[in-house]
Amino acid sequence: MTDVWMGVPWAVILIVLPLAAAMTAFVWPRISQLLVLGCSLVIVLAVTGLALQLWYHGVFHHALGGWGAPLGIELYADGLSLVLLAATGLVGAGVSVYASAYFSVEEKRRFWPIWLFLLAALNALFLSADLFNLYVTLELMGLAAVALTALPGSRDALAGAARYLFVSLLGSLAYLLGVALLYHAFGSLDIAVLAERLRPVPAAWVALGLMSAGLLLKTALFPLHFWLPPAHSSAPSPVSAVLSALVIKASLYILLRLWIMLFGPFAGDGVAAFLGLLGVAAILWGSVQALRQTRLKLLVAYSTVAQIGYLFLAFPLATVASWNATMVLLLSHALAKSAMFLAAGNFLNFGGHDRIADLDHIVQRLPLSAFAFALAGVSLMGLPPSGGFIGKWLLLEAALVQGRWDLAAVMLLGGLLTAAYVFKVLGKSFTQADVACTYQPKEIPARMQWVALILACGAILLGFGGTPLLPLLEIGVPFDGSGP
Amino acid sequence: MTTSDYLSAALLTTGGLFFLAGTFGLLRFPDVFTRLHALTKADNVGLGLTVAGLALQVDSWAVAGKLLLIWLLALLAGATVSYLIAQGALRLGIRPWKR
Amino acid sequence: MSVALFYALAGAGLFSIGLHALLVHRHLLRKILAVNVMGSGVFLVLAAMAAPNAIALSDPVPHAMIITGIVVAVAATALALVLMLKLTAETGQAVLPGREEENS
Amino acid sequence: METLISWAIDVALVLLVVSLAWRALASTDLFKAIVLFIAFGLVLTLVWVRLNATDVALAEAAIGAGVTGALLLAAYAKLRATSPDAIVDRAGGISGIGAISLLILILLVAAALGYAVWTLPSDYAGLGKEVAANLDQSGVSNPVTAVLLNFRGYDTLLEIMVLLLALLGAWSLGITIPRPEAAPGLVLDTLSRLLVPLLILVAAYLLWVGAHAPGGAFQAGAVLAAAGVLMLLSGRELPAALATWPLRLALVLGPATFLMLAVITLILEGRVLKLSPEWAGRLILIIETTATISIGVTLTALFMGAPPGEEDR
Repeated sequence: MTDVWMGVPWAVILIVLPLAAAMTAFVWPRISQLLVLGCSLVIVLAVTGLALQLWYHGVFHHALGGWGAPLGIELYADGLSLVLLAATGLVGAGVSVYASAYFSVEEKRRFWPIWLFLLAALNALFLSADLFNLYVTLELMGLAAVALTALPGSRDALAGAARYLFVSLLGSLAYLLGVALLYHAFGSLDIAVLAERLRPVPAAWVALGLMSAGLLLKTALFPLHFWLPPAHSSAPSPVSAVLSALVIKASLYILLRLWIMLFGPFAGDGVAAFLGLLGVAAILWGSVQALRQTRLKLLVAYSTVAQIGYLFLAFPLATVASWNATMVLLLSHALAKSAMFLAAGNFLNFGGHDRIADLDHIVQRLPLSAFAFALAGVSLMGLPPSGGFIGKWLLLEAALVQGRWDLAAVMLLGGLLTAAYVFKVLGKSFTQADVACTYQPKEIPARMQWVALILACGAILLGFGGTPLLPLLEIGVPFDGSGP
Repeated sequence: MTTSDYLSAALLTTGGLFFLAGTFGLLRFPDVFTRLHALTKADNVGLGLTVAGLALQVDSWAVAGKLLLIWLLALLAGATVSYLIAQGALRLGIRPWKR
Repeated sequence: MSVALFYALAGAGLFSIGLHALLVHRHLLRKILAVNVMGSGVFLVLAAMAAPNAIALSDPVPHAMIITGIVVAVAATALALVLMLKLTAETGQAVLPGREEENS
Repeated sequence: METLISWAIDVALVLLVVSLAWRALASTDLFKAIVLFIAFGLVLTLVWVRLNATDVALAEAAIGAGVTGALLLAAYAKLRATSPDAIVDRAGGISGIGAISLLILILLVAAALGYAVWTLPSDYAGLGKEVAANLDQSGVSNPVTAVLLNFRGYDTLLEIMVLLLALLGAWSLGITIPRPEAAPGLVLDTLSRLLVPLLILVAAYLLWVGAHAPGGAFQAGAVLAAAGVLMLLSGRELPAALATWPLRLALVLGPATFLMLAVITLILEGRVLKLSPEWAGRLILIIETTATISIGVTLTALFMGAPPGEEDR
């Protein structure tokens, strides 16, 4: 039994299955919902299978076409890929269930195939270690994300999607130009091969600049975050959840891979300090902006801008512990933020608006969603015993060990600001609206409430299970710079 | 250079001159209809001469046949497109130029 | 200067021209054209250096990458055009609304 | 003398390409901008020929200039029908200090790019040698086809998915603008009767020749799309019976075949898309044939914009 389990090529299933399902859902819309739910379940299983394979056999390689690098493309998975695949599997499954109740039949017919393409693109991206292949997966993901953002067809959604599309294309092209320079300078597209050959010549520096700038733009790190709030707040709520939880993490993943395996060693402390500084700015700016918003979904979107900042604090710290902290934070943010957007989506659907001031006793009307929002908030603030707490604690520890009091202070301040905007929402959810509300409350299916709650609980549970997960993260020691 | 080379060169040069004349016509003629006339007349002949010049240089009938096909297709496309442009111009109310 | 380098520099130039147009213009169709010119610039850098001199074997991998890139570009262009048309149908204008209008 | 002529051609081409791009992007009249952009694509095709990239030249002519140009012109016509104001850019752009600082930034980027290209090290010669060494195992003798469908076939699989996804995205938005009416006329009708069979023949030829000479599925698919667009322009429509699932099946035929091959090779050979040398040629032909059909139908559908039967929704 174990042999069968270990012998199945789970990584390939993660890519092939959603692609096949996407096409089937397109040709045969009638069975698409069943297909999506089944597919999400198998993805979670496959990630578990892959985790076991990694645990027992170490890093995963699959030479596509049997050629191997540098001529062919290789699938590659280590602890870093695993965290992101796990996030995709969990959030993806949650959003699939949520979406099955959120959209109308007609909307679902359009939503499911693109949604499956997005899942396939994310999985393919996290399993790739080839620079050009990463570009193709990045485009597949970007176009799917844009199409989903535009789905409601409202003015705001279309404008947000259009801006998002151009940002995404600009980022990809800058990245691709960097790839072109690296290929011609060092003769390979495989990250591991490049890592051996890279020398600090001008082309490498310019490639570093182009690729980082493109990926930072797609990750929406301050000050390149301008496109995120309109796109993430105007998309349908399940899509907002995926954009904030997973899609921006994809470009961050490429950046981490490149930084740790390729550029880190020669780029040096100056660039790392600069990235850390941007992270600090993102935390402060994003939190203050979130606090100022009057619309719930915009508040949650700005909160994403702030939380991205935390993921960049590890660059100047640059220890294995701080990278591990980043990974825990990344996973807990994925769960908490998707839960928060889904809960916000429930409020929005219930009352027909997302004005924070008029939430009007929502806590009594949608107790499960309000509870989910609060739990997700706990994790974002970094209160124990959540996953956010473990991540921030590890990061704080790393900062204190290195005497970076400034970074530690920013982390604590960011936590306080997070608490302020989360309580701003929770506070209003207990009170009466200023104006008497005339809305017709809509029934919110139980599924939609429970999914938000389960994802939020996941973020909390990570606080209990997070520490035992750390060794899993170190499979293939992604963070010592030795490469695949 | 052999005789066929000289012949090729002559054909290509003449073809080039037709293209040049067509371009001048396109730039200098007064309205859309006369410009179309200059363009298609010169391009059809110019391309024909160029194709003939090139056909002398190839050593297989298949390639010469493909070159011929290119010319025929360009003729067909040129004729259709100028008809459509002229028709469009007429529909927009553009009258042919009179001295 | 070699021919390859000359064309590669032209590619860098096209990328920069496209980047400028993308950031400066507000009309969506002009932005779409700008992105396409940028892409062509990247492809030119890729192709020019694939045959650094006349005697060397031309490297087919960049050529394959460019063909892939051209197909991705046409896909993105098609989606962008539909998005532009839809936005125009909603707002009467083919430009991105300003920040202040959007949050209202 | 010969190098001088050769240089003169290269310099003229580059100046033409750059000035066309510049003028296309500077024009506020969008029709002019589109036409200049198509001309840019055509001259770029010549550049690819100069750089010995004939496969790319074919792809650029067919897709980069051809299909993209058709898409742009179709979008222009719909834009004019929707909002006559929108076809000339009166919105302007960034001006004042913003424009100047942007210009400085972009000049810096350009300078950095130029410097990087100028000082590009040449110790590694790319993958040309590896491709040549394994070419006889790949099942085809055109190295670009070998890279696209064998050595890096996975990229191509995903790329075909990108194209399908773009169509799904376009359809999910559902344009509500009716197609501009144009009387097809006898001439266009005759042309399409003559050309469509010929275009199908050319597509088949490009597909077949791609195994050992420049050509292949993408170029062939674009030519097929040209036939489709011509039929649409001359007023022919897809019969309603074919517009539902048969059309969707044609759209996924290529991607699905490719994906199925990935699964079958995984089961039989133990590696995704591992094509054993004695079968590789035939398998590549099967993938390319189905891909050509799907690419042709997809590009035609993108030209139409909305799913058939839903244009006037």
